[in-house]
Order: sequence, then C-alpha cells, then structure tokens
Amino acid sequence: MSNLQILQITFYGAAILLIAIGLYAVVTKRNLIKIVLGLSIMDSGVNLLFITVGYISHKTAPIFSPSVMAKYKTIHAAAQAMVDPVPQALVLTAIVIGFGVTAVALALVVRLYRHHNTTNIDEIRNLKW
Amino acid sequence: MNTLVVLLLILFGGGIIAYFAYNIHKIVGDIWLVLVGFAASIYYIGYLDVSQVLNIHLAGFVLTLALNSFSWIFGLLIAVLLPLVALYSIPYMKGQDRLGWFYMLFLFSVGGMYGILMAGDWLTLFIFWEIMTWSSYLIVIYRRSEDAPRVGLKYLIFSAIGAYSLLTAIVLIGANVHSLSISKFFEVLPMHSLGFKVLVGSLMLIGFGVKAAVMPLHVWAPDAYSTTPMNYTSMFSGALSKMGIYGIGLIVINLYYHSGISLAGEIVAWFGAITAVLATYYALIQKDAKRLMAWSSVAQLGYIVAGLGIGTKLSVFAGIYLAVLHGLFKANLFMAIGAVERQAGTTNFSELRALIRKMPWTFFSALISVIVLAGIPPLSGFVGKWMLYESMITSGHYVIVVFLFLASVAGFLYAFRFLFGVFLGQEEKEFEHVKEANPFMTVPMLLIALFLIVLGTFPGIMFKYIARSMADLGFYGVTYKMSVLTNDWGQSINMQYIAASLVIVFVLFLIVLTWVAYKNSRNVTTKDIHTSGEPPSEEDNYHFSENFYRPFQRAFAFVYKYAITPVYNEFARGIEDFFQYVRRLYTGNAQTYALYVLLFLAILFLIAKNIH
Amino acid sequence: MVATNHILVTPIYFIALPLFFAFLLPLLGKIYKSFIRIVPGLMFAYLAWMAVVLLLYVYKTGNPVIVKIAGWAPPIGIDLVFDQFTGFIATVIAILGFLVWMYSYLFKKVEFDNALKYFLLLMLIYAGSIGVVITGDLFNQFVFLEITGISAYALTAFYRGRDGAEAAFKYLLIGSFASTFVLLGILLIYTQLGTLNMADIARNIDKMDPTIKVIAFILLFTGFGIEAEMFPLNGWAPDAYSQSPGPIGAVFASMTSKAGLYALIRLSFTIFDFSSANELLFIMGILTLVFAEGIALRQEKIKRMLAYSSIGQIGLIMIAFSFNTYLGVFAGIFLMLNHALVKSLLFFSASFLAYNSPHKYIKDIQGFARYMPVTALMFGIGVFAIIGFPPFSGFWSKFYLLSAMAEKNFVILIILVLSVSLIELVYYFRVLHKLYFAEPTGEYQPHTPRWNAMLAMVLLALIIIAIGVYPDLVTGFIGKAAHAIMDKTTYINSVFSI
Amino acid sequence: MNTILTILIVVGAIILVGAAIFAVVKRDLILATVATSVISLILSIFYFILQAPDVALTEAAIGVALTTIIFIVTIRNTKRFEDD
Amino acid sequence: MKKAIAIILLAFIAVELFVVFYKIPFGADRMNVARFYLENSPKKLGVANAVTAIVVNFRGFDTLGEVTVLFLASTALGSILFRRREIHTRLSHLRTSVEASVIVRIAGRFLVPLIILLGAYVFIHGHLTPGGGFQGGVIIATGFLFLLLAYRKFTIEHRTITFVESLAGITFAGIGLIGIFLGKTFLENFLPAGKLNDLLSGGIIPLIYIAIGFKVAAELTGILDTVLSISIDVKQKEIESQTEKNE
Repeated sequence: MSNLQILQITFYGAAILLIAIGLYAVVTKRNLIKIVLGLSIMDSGVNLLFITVGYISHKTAPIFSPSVMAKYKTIHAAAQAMVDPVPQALVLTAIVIGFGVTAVALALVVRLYRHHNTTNIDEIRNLKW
Repeated sequence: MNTLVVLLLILFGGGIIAYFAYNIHKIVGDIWLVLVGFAASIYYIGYLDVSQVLNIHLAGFVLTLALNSFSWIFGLLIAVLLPLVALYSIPYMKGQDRLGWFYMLFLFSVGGMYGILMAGDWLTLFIFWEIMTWSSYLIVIYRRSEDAPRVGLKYLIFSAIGAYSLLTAIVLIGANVHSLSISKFFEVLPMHSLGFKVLVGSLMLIGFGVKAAVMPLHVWAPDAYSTTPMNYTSMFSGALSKMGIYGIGLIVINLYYHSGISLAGEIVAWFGAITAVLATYYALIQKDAKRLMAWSSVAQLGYIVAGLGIGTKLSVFAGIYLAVLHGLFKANLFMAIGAVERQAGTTNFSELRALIRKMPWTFFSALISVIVLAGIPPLSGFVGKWMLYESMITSGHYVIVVFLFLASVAGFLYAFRFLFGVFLGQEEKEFEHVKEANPFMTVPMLLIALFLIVLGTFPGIMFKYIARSMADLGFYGVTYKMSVLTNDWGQSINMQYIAASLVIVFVLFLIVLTWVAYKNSRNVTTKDIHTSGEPPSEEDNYHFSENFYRPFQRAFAFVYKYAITPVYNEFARGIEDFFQYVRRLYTGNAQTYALYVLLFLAILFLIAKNIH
Repeated sequence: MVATNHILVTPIYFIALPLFFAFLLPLLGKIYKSFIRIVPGLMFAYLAWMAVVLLLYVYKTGNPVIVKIAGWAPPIGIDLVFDQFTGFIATVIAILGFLVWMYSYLFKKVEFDNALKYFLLLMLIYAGSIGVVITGDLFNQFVFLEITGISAYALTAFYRGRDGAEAAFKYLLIGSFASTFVLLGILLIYTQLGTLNMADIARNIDKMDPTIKVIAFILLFTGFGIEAEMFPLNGWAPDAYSQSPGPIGAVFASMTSKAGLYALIRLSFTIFDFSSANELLFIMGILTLVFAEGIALRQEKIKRMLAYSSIGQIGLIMIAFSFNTYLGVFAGIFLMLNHALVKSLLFFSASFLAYNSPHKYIKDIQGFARYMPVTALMFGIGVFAIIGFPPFSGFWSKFYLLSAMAEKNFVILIILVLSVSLIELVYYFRVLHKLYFAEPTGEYQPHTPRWNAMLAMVLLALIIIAIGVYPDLVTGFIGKAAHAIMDKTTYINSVFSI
Repeated sequence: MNTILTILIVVGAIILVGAAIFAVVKRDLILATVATSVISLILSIFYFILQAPDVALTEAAIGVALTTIIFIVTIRNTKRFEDD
Repeated sequence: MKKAIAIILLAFIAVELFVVFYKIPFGADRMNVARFYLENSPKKLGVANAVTAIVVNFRGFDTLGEVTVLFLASTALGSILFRRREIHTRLSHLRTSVEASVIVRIAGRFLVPLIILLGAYVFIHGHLTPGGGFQGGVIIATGFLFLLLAYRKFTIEHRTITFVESLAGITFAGIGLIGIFLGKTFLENFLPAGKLNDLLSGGIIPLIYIAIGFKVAAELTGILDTVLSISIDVKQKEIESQTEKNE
C-alpha cells in the first residue's frame, strides 16, 4: 500500500467516523449538551472531508506570496502548483455557519434547562403527536 | 346580451344585493327578495332564449352555457317554486336574525341549480354543483341548533363523496375524450371501452345519486331536510334533489341505453326501487312530520330513479313527470309543515292535533298534495304511477313493480298518518290560540295545490314539455293527449271524467262525514288518561299518535333492524382510531425523529441501485 | 437577457436589500422607534412591486433575467436566475412577505427590543427563502438554506412562555442533519465535476461516476426533503408551526417549505437526470399526504392541525410534480401558489383565534365567531378555499391536479387523493362548526385583530376569490413556469448565454 | 508526503477518533468538551498539513477557542454531569 | 434497543459513505473552475491569497450569507436568551465565581492590546497572507473574551457592539450595492486591482475583509457577552433561592 492509499483511508476513514460518531451521539445520547457536542463533531468530520478532497499531493497552499512567486516566476506556473482553493473557501463558510448553529443550539439548551430544569431530552416532550 | 347569463346575474347579483338589502332593513330585503324571485321566474319562462349558447374560455377550458329542453323542464319547476317560496319566506322567516346571509345563500343555491341546468360542459356543471352544495350546506346549518353541526357535517361529507366521484369522472372524461363538453361526450361515448363507460357512469351516478338520495347514499337526507328551515326545505327537496335526478337521467339514458349497457340501467332501477320501499317503511315509523316527509322524499325520489333506470320511453316519461310532480307537492307539503311549525310551534305528532279547523287552507293544500303523493286517482300522482307501472309491466320488470306496489301501499299509510297526526283528531286546549297562517304563506300553497289539481285533470299541459324534453334524451315521437291516457293494451282513461266523478263523490262524502261527525262527537282531551295510579309505561298507548303503526312496525321489525348509518359511523370511527394510533409516530422526542431521518437515508442507500 | 445591471429593478435586491436593512435596522431603531416597523414595510412593498415587474417582463419577453454577481459569469461566479419558474415562486414569496409584514405591523407594539428582533428575523427568513429559490449555485443555496433555518429556529423560540425552545431544538437538530447531508452531497458533486453551478452540474452530470451520482442525489434529496417537510423527515414541523408566533406559521407554510420544495424539485428536474427521482417523489408524496392528513384528523390544537394539513399539502404538491407531465407540473405550481395563499390566510386568522383561547385547543375556540366575526369569516373562506369549493382558488388547483392524474389514468390515486380530501374536509369543518355553533365557554380574552391584520387577511381573501373566479390571472404565468422548470436545456443555455 | 508524516497522520487520526469517542462516552461534560477541542486542534493541524492555512487558522480560533468557551459556559449554567 | 438500531444504521451509512468516498482518489488534481480562480485571482484582482479572492470576490455572495448567519446567530441568541439588563449591571461582578489571579490580570493588560493588534493585522492582510476577516475577527473576539473573563468590572457597552456590527454590515452590503450603482454588478470590484502582494491591492477585497473583520469581531464578542451573561441570570436565581431559604 502506498502512502497515498494509507492517507486516503486514514483521512476519509477519520472524517466519516467523526460524522458517524457525531450522529451516534445525536441519536442516542440523552443529554442535550452531548447532542450539541455530537452536532459539532459531525460538522468537524464534514469539514475534514472537504479539505481532504481539495488536497492535491505535492502542491502548496493557494497563496501567491512573494516567496512562492520567487520560486515559480510566473503566475501560471505558480497556479499549477497549488491545491484546490474552493473547498477551503467553502469550509471557511461552513465552519462559521456551524459555529452559529452551535451557539444557537446551546442557547436553546440553556433555555430548555431553565424551563424544564433538566438536560435530559427524554423529559422534554411537551409537544408530541 | 346572453339571456342565460342575465338569469345567472339576476340570481347571483340578487343574492349579493339581498345581503346588503337585509342589512339596511328587513322590509327592503323582503321586497328585494320577492322582486328577484319573480324577476327570475318571469325571465326564465318568458324571455329566456333556449337556443342561445355561450362559450367562455377560462383557465384553458371552454365553459359552455346552453340550455336544452330536458334541462328546461327542471328549470321550469324551479321557476314555479322560486317566487312562491320567496313569498312564503317573508312571514316564515320573521324574527330570525342573519336574514341577509340566509337569502344570499338561498339565491346562490338557486343560481347554482340554474347553472347546473345550463351547463353545456362537465366543468361548468361541477362548478355550479359545488356552489349549490356549499350554499345549501350553509343553509342547513343556518339555524344554530344543537343538531346542526352533526347534520351539516353529514350532509357535507356525503355531498363531498358525491362531488368527488363526479369530479373523478369529469377528469377521466377530460383525459380520455379531450373535451369536457357534455354533448360531445355522449356522442363519442359508444366508441370507448366498456370499462371506461362503466367506470365513468358509476362515478357519475354516485355523484348524482347523493343529491337524489338513492340508498345507500341517502343517510344525510332525512336529517338535512328536517333541520333546514322549511321554506328552504321546500326548495331543497322540491328542486335541489331534482338536480340529482337530472344528472341520473342524463347519464342513465345517454350512457347506458344509447351505448348499449342496459344492465347498468336495470341496476339503477333496482336501487331506486329498493330506496322507494325502504324509505317508505322508515317514513312510517317517524314521530315528526318533518322527518316523515323527509323520508317520504327519499322514497319518492326512489320511484323516479326507478323510472329513469328502466329506460323505456314510457318509464322515462313517467319518471320526469313524477319528478316535476314531486317537486311541486313536496314543496307544498314542506310549506304546510312550515306553516304548522310556525303557527303551532311544533311538528311532533304526539303533540299536535286537530289543526284542521284552525288552519283550513293549510289543511286543504296539504290534503291535495297528500292525495297526489299517495297516487289516488283524481289527481296527477295517479297519472304518474299509472304510467310508471305500465311501463314496467310492459318491459317485464315484474319484481320491481311488486316492490313499488308495496311501497305505494305503505306510502298511503304514512300519508294518512301525516294528515291524521297533524290535522285530524280531537282538539286540544293548548292549540286554541292557533290561527291560520299568514296569507303570504297560504296563497303560495294554494297556488301549488291548484297546479296539482289542474295537472291531474289535464296532464297534457305537462306532457307537451316532457315530450319535447324526451327528444333531447333521444326518444323521439312521444305521443300524448291532453287528458286521455292510453296504455299498450289499447285501454284508455279520460282523466277529466275520473276527476269530475271522483270530485263529486269526494265532496259529497266529506259533507256527509263532517255533518255526522259533528252531530255525534264529544270533546275529551287526549291527555285525560287514567292509569289508576300506575305510572304509564312506554307500552301503554296513552296517546294515539304514539306507536301509530305498532303492529305494522312489529311485522316489519326485520327491516328496521338493519340501518346503514351505524355502518358508516363504524367506518369513520375505524379511520379515526387508526390515525389516533399512527399519530404516535410523532413521539415528541427529537431523537426519534433523527432516527427516522437516518432510517430514511439508509433505505435510500439500500435501494440506490434501483435509482437510475 | 435584460441588462443585468439595471439600477432599480434587479433580482439581487431580493437578497441585498433585506440584508442591508437587517444590518441597518438596529441603527434605525436608535433614530426613531417606529422605523423598525416602517422601513421593512417599505422594503417589502418595493420588493413585491419589483417582483411583479420582473415577472411581467420575463413573462412578456420570455427571457429569464439572470444576474451575475461580482462580475463573474457562471460557472465562475454565482448567478441569480429569475426565470419563469423561480420568478413565479419568488413573486409569491415576495407578495406574501409584504402581507405578513402588514399583518404583523403592530406586533409587539410595546416591546421595542422584541419587535426589532422580530422584524429583523422576518427580513432574513424572507431573504433566505427567496435566495434559495433564485440562486443558481448549489453551495449558495445551502448558505441561504442555513439563513432560513437559523432565522426559523430563532422565530420558533420567539415566545418565552411556551414550549418554543423545545420545538426550536427539534427543528435545529433535524435541520443540522439536513445541512450535513446537503454539504456531503455538494462535496460529492464537487469532487466529480469541480463546479458548484447548478446549470454547469446539470450540463455535465453524465460525467459523474454513476455510484457517486446516486449517493450524491440521495444525500441532497434527504437534506432538502427535511426542509420540504417530507414524511418521515418532518417530525420537527408540527412543533415549529405550532410554537412560533402567529404570522410565522404563515411564513413557514408559504416561504420556507416552498424554498425546500423548490430545492427538491430543482434537484430532481434539472440537476440530476434520474427518471426514478420522480418515482421517489411520488412515493414520498403519497406517504406525506396520507400520514399528515390522517394525523391532522386527530389533532386537538388548532395550529398543530394546520401544520399537519400544511404538510399534507406539500405531499400533494410533490405528487403533482412527480408526474413530470406539463399538466402535473402546472397543477403542482398552482398548488404551491394556492397553498401559500390559503395557508397564510388560515394561519393569520387561526392565530388570532388561538391567541384568544386560553389553551389553544380546538375546543376552546368554540363560539368565537360571535366575538370576532370577520376573523372567523376569513377562517371560513380559507377552509372553503382549501377544500376546493368553487369559486375559490383551491378548486382550480385541485381540478388541474386531478386532470393530471386522469391524464395518466391513475384512477386509484385519484380516489386516494380525494379520500384524503374528505378527511381534510371533516377536520376543517369540525373546527368551523366549533367556531360557529358551540356556546362560548366564557374564557375569552378580547384580542380582536387590529386594522393592519384585518387588512392583510381581507387582501388575501380577495386574492383567493379573485383567482378562484378568474384563474386566468395566474394560469398564464403558471403555464410558462411549468414549461420553464421542465425545460432543462433552456435553463442551462440561458444561464451560460450571459 | 513522506512516511514519517504519514505515520504521524495515522496516529493523529487515531487520536482524533479516540477523542471523539471519549467525548461521546464521557459523562463529565467538561472533559467531553475538552476532548472536542482536542479534535479541533488535531483537525487544525491536519488542515495545515493539507495545505489549507486559512481553514487551519479559522478552525483553531473558532473550534478550539470559541466553541469550547461557549460549551463550557453552558455546562456551567446547567449540569456538569450527564445523568441517566 | 434504540442504541442497537442506531449503531446498525450508522454502521451501514458510514460504510456506504466510505465506499463512495473511497472511489475519489486522494491527492488527485480535479480542478475545474478552481483553475480559473487560481489563475485569475492574482491577475485580475491582484490578490495573493486565492482563498481570500474566492471568499470575498468570486463567491462573495456566500460570504455575505455567512456574515448574515453570524449576525443571525447573535440576534437569535439575544432573542432566545432574553437577558435582563438591570441584573446585568447590578450583578456584573458575579460573572466569574472564581477571581482570576493577579498574574492573569496583569498579563491581560499587555496581552489584550497585542491580541487585538494581531487580529487587526490578520484581517488587514487577509488578501496577502493566510487569514482574513473571519480569523482576525475571531482573534479580536478572543481578546475581548479574555477581558470579560479576567476583569470582573469589565463590561461591554452593548450599544457599541450593535453600532459596529451594523456599520460593518452596511459597509459590506453597501460596497456591493455601489457596484450596481456604478453600472456593474453586485459586489463587483470597482477599484484598481493594484500590484500583487502590495498591501493596497485587490481593489475592494481588503475593504470588505476589514468590514467582515469588524463585523465578526463585534458579533462574536456580542455572542460571548450574551452567553457569559447567562450565568448572571442563573446566579441571580441561586441567590434568590438562597435568600428565600434564609428567610
């Protein structure tokens, strides 16, 4: 197995495991905070997947810094030696959105705690059927 | 301007204006109502141009307004009833609130009926059908009585069942015939497959059958007819139910007889016959005049459906004739009951008695109507039944004849019960103050009674139009004479002779009877009951109106044991229970919902290979 | 193509203006308190007008208005597509946005902070919904979906006393699932095609590895299905509908669910080329319809009942679209319009009815018709329209839907749909009967709607009746919309021709 | 990437998953939160390795610092231990 | 039971996902539009950091949405947690139950300005170096977090936060709208691109990134402030219940 294959299994495996573990926490854990933790782990997994997919072996970060320009001379040559910047941009957005959702979720947890005096999701079932 | 549109505008516009008119003042509203009633009626009879056709392009469909002579005859019935009911309504509805609302809906429903009759395509028919349905529904629940929600919902549900099957049929027609025109549909129908014909035909029949109260779709009718204010019930039972008859006529004749599925017509006839019998027997055991007449309506509609279903020239002729007659006499009877209700305050047989001398004109018109209903010779009901039986015998439907005959006998019984329960018997102190109804109420009733007498003596007046309308259904060369009925065996009856002779006998009999009765009678209150200290039990026949036909009821107990209503109720409850259980899917636990999502995703993954 | 840089009328304003004013609103509130009510209103009115102008333009010329953002033509930049289909839905949302604003003009009159937040969230949920509809970029759609989602969570938890937080938490949980799945789906597509533009994806969809394509489709379908309230992914919906403030129920029914539905439809119709997508849509539509309407039959609370009914309507719309025939799609779009209008009216009136009853149960609103006749009448009109009595708009959508089914000779399906309609009729009229017939129990707090709410309701009712009496008002637009969504090639070509 | 880096990455990934499992299983929520911040930390290193410095910075700032802080504040205001 | 179902389902989903993702080769070049971005962000926009170019210009619309999400989150937080202002001022000393040590407090005096400076540096150089508005904003917010935690007297005037937040937001959306008014498109660059790797390059991109930086900083600080003030409410409750007990 080549290094790349190992890395492929490692990164994809880790990311998907993170998603699965996050989902597991969300579905089975009774504690509200644990559920929110699960959500944020899930998000992390997705983000890792994005960056993994955007990576191109032996290429550098997509920044045309003076040192890079000095190395490759032309913009075209430099651009050929860079990883895919789009997933990075998307993940940037996704991380911020994930943080926003987490913050809102935690605020809801606090309010639920005030209202029901518990963080057990099984006891918060006023609305049903 | 197109005269058909004008008529619809008179009714719908009149309805909207009536709402505001009643909000200004009751008198203004009343005047407006009568004005609209007469205007519509006169316009219909005198100025309507039957040959006119109007095509409206709306929403990608062609809506056609066109009247033919078959529908014209039903329109005529409405045109006769509308002004009379309008007049009658003025005193009848006195003291009710939300009159504007009531009359707006009233005129809307009449407009809906005319729309149905004018419809040249199924979509127009359906639109007006629904307008008629919801406006009549709103009238059924107009009196906020305790029963109203239940009755209204029942009416609405059955109407919706009917409307939906109609709608299904219509969209199937649209998809397969590529035109919604009614005449086009009947033209091309023979070319379609049997399955399509049967499917569309049955759906349509269910749709129209609901309004015509054919069993087992009649459940709503007794309740709705008896809960509604009587002035509307007279339209409801008199005219609105005829829309169902109109539709059944169209379908049975055009669909079945002209495209070769006569068996289906027979089945319809059987439904009609069974309805007639069972409804009559239910009418017998009613304790309330309204309900009795409501069941009677169901029964009479059964006759008509049976007649249409047989589908011979004569039976259809008889069916249409009976339909017009039923419209008149049933309207009259409901008006009479309304008058009684208004004057005496009740329509319950066990409370009412001997109103004959208090309300003679009401009695007279009711009497005439009952005679027509029972089909006793001098009057027109006899003519209709005569023709109906004849048509059935000549076409070999002996069993149906027996059924209808049974129904007629029992029909006579309930007619008698009605007369006796309301108008005859011994007088009571508590009804001493009762006076004859307002002339606005009696005059329309008497006018209808007069019509009935004339139609009995000179049935040919009506025959002319019916014969014309038969041509529209594809029966040509219908012959008739003014007052002579001829049967296939060559015997004939001249109605004028019969009428004259019977009227003389009848009048003499009445005079003698009354004189004798006066002489030997003694007034004892009916509530003067001696039970010798024993508390009276149900079994004690302490009022003559209780258990009027008890022996009869016992004899036919096996009929009364079975009722369709509980079946429907059980069905509804079953559905509700089922969903009560299904509802638990939404457990209220967010994690369960999340699990559903994962399950859904997993299932999709499993079937991923099949997605292509 | 229209000049993409028209200064007064450009689809970009649907998103730019609400965001701009949302950022500005706290400052405006400092200057003059009533600005937080008036300014959004002016903006909503302007946008509604602009939507109509744009739609008329698109309708008349037949050219979609496509706007590129930041000067980059698609697939490089993000584009907004205002064509006959997206434009129609955007217009519906825009008009309803204005009406919702009018309805809630005096909302929380005394509590300045809450009113500020309310209007802010309203503008953002509006921008998010329209954004989902008119954007031409998949990831951008995701971002707008999140904006819609987060504002919806906040609005659901808006009232303190109730169980809003619980509902919002459920919504958030399931919503996060949706965003995760959508992101994964987008990622899969990106790895194969290297682009995020919908038209570009649609153009090159054949180049995808078949397995990956299917999985991407499934992930996106599930994700958007959650937003579209598809059964069994809709556990959050009844709670969110019933706990949010009155007008927000209307917003959910007319905007957010429409946005999710749009995403679902765009996914199955344009982006992917699966023929079984329609079958999937069909099956899920039937399940959604039957379960939701059946459960609505057994509801005790009025807003919850309306919520289930709303979900049921979504199922109906999905069924209509799943036929993939002109008539079916036409019926689906008509149903979308109708559902948006009628459900808004029902939520508008029902929220006042529920507001005045102590426990929000259906049995509590009995006899309210005599205290608030106009509101009750509006509710009645809504019920008549949703049952589909002519001459209300519901009739036409139902008729077209059934015609579409008949065209395919789905008799059993027609019977099923009509049976469900019967169930719908039963539970709606039960409420109506309670409203009109039962004796009031006396527990009544007089909160009759003020003039603005009245005006909004009456306007909606008038629109409903106008469409019902003269459906040609909208059928022209709907017809073109149906052609637009079914014609994938034109969509792709017009996006790339700017 | 060379072999040493690969090994390091594999080890990192194992720690990553281990931290995730720890975060889910541990009843002490503060410790679980700390575990998630460890996840974020490792992720941000991964991002650096995968040539995404922008994302790495963001993840480090938001994932490690802010998310953890708001979690901890929430936990302090509710209950620290998960109960069954 | 539920756990078993969940584990089976998740295992299945995870395996399925892994199988699918395994088809995507790791480290392979599969750029399509990205190639265009890489070529053109230095050429046309004069931006050295391609990610910045994408985030702020090519896909700037996403970023507007993203900023809105943060704005929404802070609004939503306020609306969900409804803090009570009067308590806020009265009981602000209760924010931390444990007093920060002297070292922390004194270190803070030196550190916080440095942190804020670093943040500003990061977002001003967003178009040249890794980082940008978000990262810089987060860093600044961390600085304020430090202040909030370490100094019990420190309060942030909420009005200021709102002001900064709104102003930055308007700047972002406004710069976009100026593009339209200049006859270009929304968010289109209307300033000269400048020379690559100059501080004053990239046209409107640095401007927008600075606005984003301020906005993110203000929003996150607001969020943190709101979240931290939860404890005040809870503490208040505890005090109330204790006084009740005492009485």
